[in-house]
Amino acid sequence: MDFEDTPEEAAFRAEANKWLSANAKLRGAKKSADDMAEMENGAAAEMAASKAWQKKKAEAGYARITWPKGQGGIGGTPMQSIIFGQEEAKYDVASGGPFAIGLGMCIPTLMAYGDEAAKKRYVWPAVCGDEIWCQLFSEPAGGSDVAGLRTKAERDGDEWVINGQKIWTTGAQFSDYGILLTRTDPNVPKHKGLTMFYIDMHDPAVEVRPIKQASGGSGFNEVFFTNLRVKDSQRLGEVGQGWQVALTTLMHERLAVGGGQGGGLDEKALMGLARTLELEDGPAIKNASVRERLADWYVRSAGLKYTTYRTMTALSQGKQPGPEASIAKIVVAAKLQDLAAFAMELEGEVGALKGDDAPAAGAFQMGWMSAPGLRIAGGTDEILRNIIAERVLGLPQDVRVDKDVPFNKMPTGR
Amino acid sequence: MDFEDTPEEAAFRAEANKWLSANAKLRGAKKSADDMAEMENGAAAEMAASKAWQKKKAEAGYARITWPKGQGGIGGTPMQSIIFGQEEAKYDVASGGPFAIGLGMCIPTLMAYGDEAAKKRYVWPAVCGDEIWCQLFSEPAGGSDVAGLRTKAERDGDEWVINGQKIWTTGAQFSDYGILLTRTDPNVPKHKGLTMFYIDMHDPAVEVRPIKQASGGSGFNEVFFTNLRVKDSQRLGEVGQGWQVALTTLMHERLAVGGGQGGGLDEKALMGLARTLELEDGPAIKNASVRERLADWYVRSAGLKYTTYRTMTALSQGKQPGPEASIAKIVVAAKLQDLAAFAMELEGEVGALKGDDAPAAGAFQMGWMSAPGLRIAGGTDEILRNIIAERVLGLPQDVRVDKDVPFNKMPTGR
Amino acid sequence: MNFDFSDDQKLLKDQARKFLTEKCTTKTVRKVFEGSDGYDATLWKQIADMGWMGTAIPEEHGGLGLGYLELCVIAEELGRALAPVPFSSTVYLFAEAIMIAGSDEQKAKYLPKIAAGELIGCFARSEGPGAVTPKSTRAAFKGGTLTGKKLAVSDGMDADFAVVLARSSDEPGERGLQLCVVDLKGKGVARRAQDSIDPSRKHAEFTFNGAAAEALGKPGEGWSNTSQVLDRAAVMTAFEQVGGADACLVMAKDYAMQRYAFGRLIASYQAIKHKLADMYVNTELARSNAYYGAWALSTGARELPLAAAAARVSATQAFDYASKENTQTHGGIGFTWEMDCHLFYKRSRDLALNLGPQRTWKDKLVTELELSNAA
Amino acid sequence: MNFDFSDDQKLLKDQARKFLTEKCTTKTVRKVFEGSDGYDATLWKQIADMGWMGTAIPEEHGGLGLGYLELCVIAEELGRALAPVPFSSTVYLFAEAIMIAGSDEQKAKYLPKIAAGELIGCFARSEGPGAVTPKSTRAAFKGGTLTGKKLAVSDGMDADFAVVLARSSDEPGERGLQLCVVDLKGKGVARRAQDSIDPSRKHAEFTFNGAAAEALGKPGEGWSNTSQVLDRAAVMTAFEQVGGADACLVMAKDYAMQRYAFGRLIASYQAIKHKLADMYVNTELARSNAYYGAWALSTGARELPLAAAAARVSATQAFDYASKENTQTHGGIGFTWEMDCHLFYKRSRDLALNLGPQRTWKDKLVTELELSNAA
Repeated sequence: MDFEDTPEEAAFRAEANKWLSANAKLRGAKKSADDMAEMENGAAAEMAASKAWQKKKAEAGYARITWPKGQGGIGGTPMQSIIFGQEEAKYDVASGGPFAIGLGMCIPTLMAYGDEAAKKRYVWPAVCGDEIWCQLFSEPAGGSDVAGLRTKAERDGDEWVINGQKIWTTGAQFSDYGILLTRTDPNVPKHKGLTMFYIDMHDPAVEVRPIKQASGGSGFNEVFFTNLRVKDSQRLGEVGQGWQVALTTLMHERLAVGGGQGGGLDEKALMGLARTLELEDGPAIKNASVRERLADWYVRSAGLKYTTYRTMTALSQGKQPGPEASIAKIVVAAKLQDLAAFAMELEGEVGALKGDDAPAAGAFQMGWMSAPGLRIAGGTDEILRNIIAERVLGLPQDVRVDKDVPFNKMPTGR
Repeated sequence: MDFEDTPEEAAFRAEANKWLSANAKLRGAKKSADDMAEMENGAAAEMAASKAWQKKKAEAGYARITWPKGQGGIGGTPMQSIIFGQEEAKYDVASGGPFAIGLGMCIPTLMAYGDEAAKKRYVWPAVCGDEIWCQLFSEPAGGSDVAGLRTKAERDGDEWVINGQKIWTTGAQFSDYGILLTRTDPNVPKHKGLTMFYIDMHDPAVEVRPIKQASGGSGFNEVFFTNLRVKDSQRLGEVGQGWQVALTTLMHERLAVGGGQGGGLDEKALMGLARTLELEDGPAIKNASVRERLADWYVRSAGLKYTTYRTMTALSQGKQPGPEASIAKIVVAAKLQDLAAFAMELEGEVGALKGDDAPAAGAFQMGWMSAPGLRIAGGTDEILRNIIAERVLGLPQDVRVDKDVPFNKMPTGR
Repeated sequence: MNFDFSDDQKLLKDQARKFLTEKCTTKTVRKVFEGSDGYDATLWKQIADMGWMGTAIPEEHGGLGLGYLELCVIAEELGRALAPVPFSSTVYLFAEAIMIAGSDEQKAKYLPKIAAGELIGCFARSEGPGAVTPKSTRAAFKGGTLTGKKLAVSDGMDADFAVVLARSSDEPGERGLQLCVVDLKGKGVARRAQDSIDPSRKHAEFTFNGAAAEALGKPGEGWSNTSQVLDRAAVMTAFEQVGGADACLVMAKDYAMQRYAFGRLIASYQAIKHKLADMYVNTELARSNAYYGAWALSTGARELPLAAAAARVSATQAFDYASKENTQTHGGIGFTWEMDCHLFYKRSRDLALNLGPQRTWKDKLVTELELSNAA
Repeated sequence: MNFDFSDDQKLLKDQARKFLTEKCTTKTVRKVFEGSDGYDATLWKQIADMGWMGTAIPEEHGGLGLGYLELCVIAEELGRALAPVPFSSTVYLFAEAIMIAGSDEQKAKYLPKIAAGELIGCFARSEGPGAVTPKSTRAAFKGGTLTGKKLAVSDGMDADFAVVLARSSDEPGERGLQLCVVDLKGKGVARRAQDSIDPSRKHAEFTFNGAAAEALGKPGEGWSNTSQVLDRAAVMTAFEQVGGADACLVMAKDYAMQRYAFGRLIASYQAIKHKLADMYVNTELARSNAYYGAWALSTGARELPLAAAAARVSATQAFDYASKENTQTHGGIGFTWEMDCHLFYKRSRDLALNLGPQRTWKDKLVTELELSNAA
């Protein structure tokens, strides 16, 4: 048991570092004034920087390390991806966030189900950052129940006409393409009447509206389709096989979401706060109730951290990590909500303020306001517990009343 | 809003007190040495004392106040029952515990479904304490799912022949009679094939075996029936109507079980302990984490207490209290388990001892060992939450796959 | 045994609910929540016309002279409706401070205006993050003037007068503290709006620089007067919290009863059923504790400090849980700005922090238990 | 990255599990649980024959000289099997105390016997309820004799020798403390069996009245030596706890997969599914923390105190939850004496209290965090 690289891993790490140091600067402790000014050029400049960095990585085979050479990768191992990520994080480079969904979910689906022409046309532009993809599955009528979707695709000669609405679409506002799950047959049970397409997000029949969240931010969108026409050649998989195709996509989603969230607002931040506050009986950091919670939250953070190490070890040994990764979000989201609320209570009446008026520039208030979203996005607490129960522990599914009923005969309350 | 009796209630309370003081002694602060010796005469003497006191009350109409005159009551109100109970608790009298199930559940069922001869024969001996009844519903195959029972009753001329097993039967070891729910038709859905009887517990075809609980005690029994023959006249309700009859019984059970449990091991006891212990940072009672829990548990105890006051007010106003009473056991059982465990942690390594070797004569250890039983008996936490959700909030039942399936076609895993 | 509100009180409650259902929809709340106004002036005027601010103010001072039980039933409905008005600052805090510590003159000066809805008041304690303690109280009230800072004062931008906890002498600890009243429109008072998590309850920072102030109560009694005010406000706020929790339970239930997932109402899943059952349990316990607080408040019982702390802690926990899990029950849609879930979530936290956090009240509760056990 | 046990270590674990599944059924556990014997001597002998007690004892002292990782995998299996043997008292506590603080002579005297299974040891700290602190330690070790009382000593009735924390000088606080070793069969030692919640781990009260004792480690180092022993024992006990928690999860799952209620497997109800999912989450987190503890222990890393505290707290919480909810999943039958649920429930609490309660470890954990943040 150790935390060392294998000789092969160490060699790869050295190589990655060599390339990184030739192409980027180490992340400094503080941003320089120039950098700050640069950042304030706003979203457009940030996006341009992201695209430029992505292209560099793609050309060097570091954009998607596990993919083949010439497609942004080197045919490497998942462990190599992790190592590159660890090293990249030390450098002052633009975020790869805009490409995460496209490369993590959409393009793998296209690679599995698209024809050669489509692969040739779309894979490289996506991996090199020229084109951004989004995933259009969730609908207002079915959040957890993705297969309950209603967006209709009707055949019209060599084309399909699509009408309906998607919701919770991350990145739709800057996406060029999307993969879209539709209902093509409402007369069969719900999982059987679905078909997958890829579409052009710039088509005028596609309208993107940002959703304002309870936390004030707008990371997600609604997307409306009004008589959107797509060619049959944009179909991914057979007609009626959309659910099988979507499962490929979603399998990749679970790997992509996972842990690491919570905005870094953890027990360390709370400890920092507790060091500065005086309670009725003295410094907050000396209060037994504060200390007890610090320990409770620390063991959960540490437990997750070392669970990740175990997963990485499995990867390093060439094993496939299981759906254990589902535990991270349940733990992180609940902890964030409780920890942030507790911090606000330590702050006292002043904890009801936010932003710069609040202590720690409102970090705990922001965490507390975003926590309910984290408990829902990417699978609610309840759905994730179901997933652990069913896929990890092998317990039976909930009683399904919708499996054999034609979609248009299913109760919906509408 | 006040805590005073109405004039009628005050008059009844005075009357009850007059009778009690004429027939019993006020409970002293401490038992005298004589009383202690008396108690050590054991269970038989205790039972005799209970029966004697029950007879006195029955003759005076205080045994079942809401029942008619001559049947142990005065046709009184539920509030009068409560008032009598409050006053009786101040006197040093024997426990009415052995009669609770018979009078609370079995006899009301007999009164609703028995013929005149049966009522004439059984009601008075039960109410005056001469005969004790138990309730034979639960079976190994169906704890929460009472209607899943398998004890078979087969018709044989004017008699029924009964074979099978019951479990969790409180008081079976000293009961004279019992009401027994059986399956008379396995070919119809489970709720439709049941029939209720009353039986003689002294019949040699009835065998009672005590169940040793994880806490060491033996409050419950298994009861086995081997070719027990009962007359058709001992049937309560129609053949196949046993579930409806049982619902009458169970409705009374919910009222009988309810709150008040936990053996008095509450935050006051914990506070007493905390006053005596030194922790790393000084007296336990000054520790912020201890104080926080004391407050958490106090507000739950107090909340239950005042919920009971609200229920009593409803009774006093002649209203029917709702199934809100179900909340008490959920709250009390979980609190007992947590509080006892916490107390043991305060005690430190010595908390792993029990009985006289442990602090407070092992009260917290005993509470901790009995808590898992309290979370299960009379409806598990999970069943009680279902009851609140369904009967109080009006949410739908869980999906029932057993409603229309013949009992002998139902999956059982056996 | 009559542990319930009277028929008259229930009638008042029904009327309040009916009025607020009509006049204070969440649209009304959002106008303040999303806007720059500190409160809804129309609603405030209507409430004043019905005399609600004067519910517990004696008739001799222009109030209705009803009592605290009546005020509690109104509070529950204001909480349920998330009413965006400076009711609690003015009525539970400012008016009570005057009634507890004010001279006859002061009562005659302020109470009739409050009862008439012509005066908005507030109460200023905190000077920074952490606990409010005698030690943390540095604002100086000397020679009729006040100098110092107060933060996070609810309704502070709209208030006409503030009761301020300040240090009036060099005596150590609470012996040096006194309350005073400041005309916020006077000289030497600067106010700045502060961003708050629940903008339907706006907060302000006060900077006093030799502002004119009059003593309220005796020197050395500022801390105990504050405690008394907070006890009373805690009971009434507990009713607001119970009203809010109840509203969340209703919202969650209604949504679960119309939303389908996997072909079933989500209300038929145990994860949802048990969540709602827990909301119900917490809210019922909180309601019962609040009732006891109301009884103690209305009868001036010596159990008030314990009853108030229990009501406060229990109601804070109930509203916290109900508002969190209401959002969760709604799923994604519950986290959008358009749905009302977040209005309750944010109000629940504002009420939890205003009057001081749970920790402080729990400690106080146990102190009261120690005293009552010792007695 | 190789955050896993080696193939050899996994093989050892499989062997241990196979052996214990066969030789240490719950029938074996119940023989001790329900009887008067303090441990199962046959099992102890078999374990000794395999050399388990000497796993981490150097070869020069008769051990296998393997290491702590090997001891951890054995600990997990002992915990899973609820093995009724004085392994932890002898190996995690007594032997480690000798290895940490013993002279070469002492090592040569005790370790070979431990490795051979010929010596049962124990560790005595508590003198009464509440925290074990330098102040609570009154037993006096002076002039080669020991006088005082110790309570709730695990395996105390069966041990041959005890390491005892005692006061050896008038220096205040921990500076006056020292460890010593006592031959429990010697004069001046009285032992009394104490009833315990988990009778498969019997406890004893020791009364020392001028008993002969030899110093273990230096004067003034008793407290820090004890801390070191407890850190090591905490990691290995965490593996026992993880093993126990895992066993509970398996039991609960197996039962839920064969028990029907209302015509459905109870495993198909969300109340059960989510309970088991939570058990799984807690147990996985505990396992990961225990792994880190094992790494720190096996490499002698300076993170050991933090890692040990985290492993201890996490594993205690996981076993506590799993053993409680395993019983709950079983329903009524789970609360009978015949079902094994209560054996785990009681063991979980015994392990939680032995080595000191969560509170103490949490406080220590935060102290370590403070130190590491300051560094």
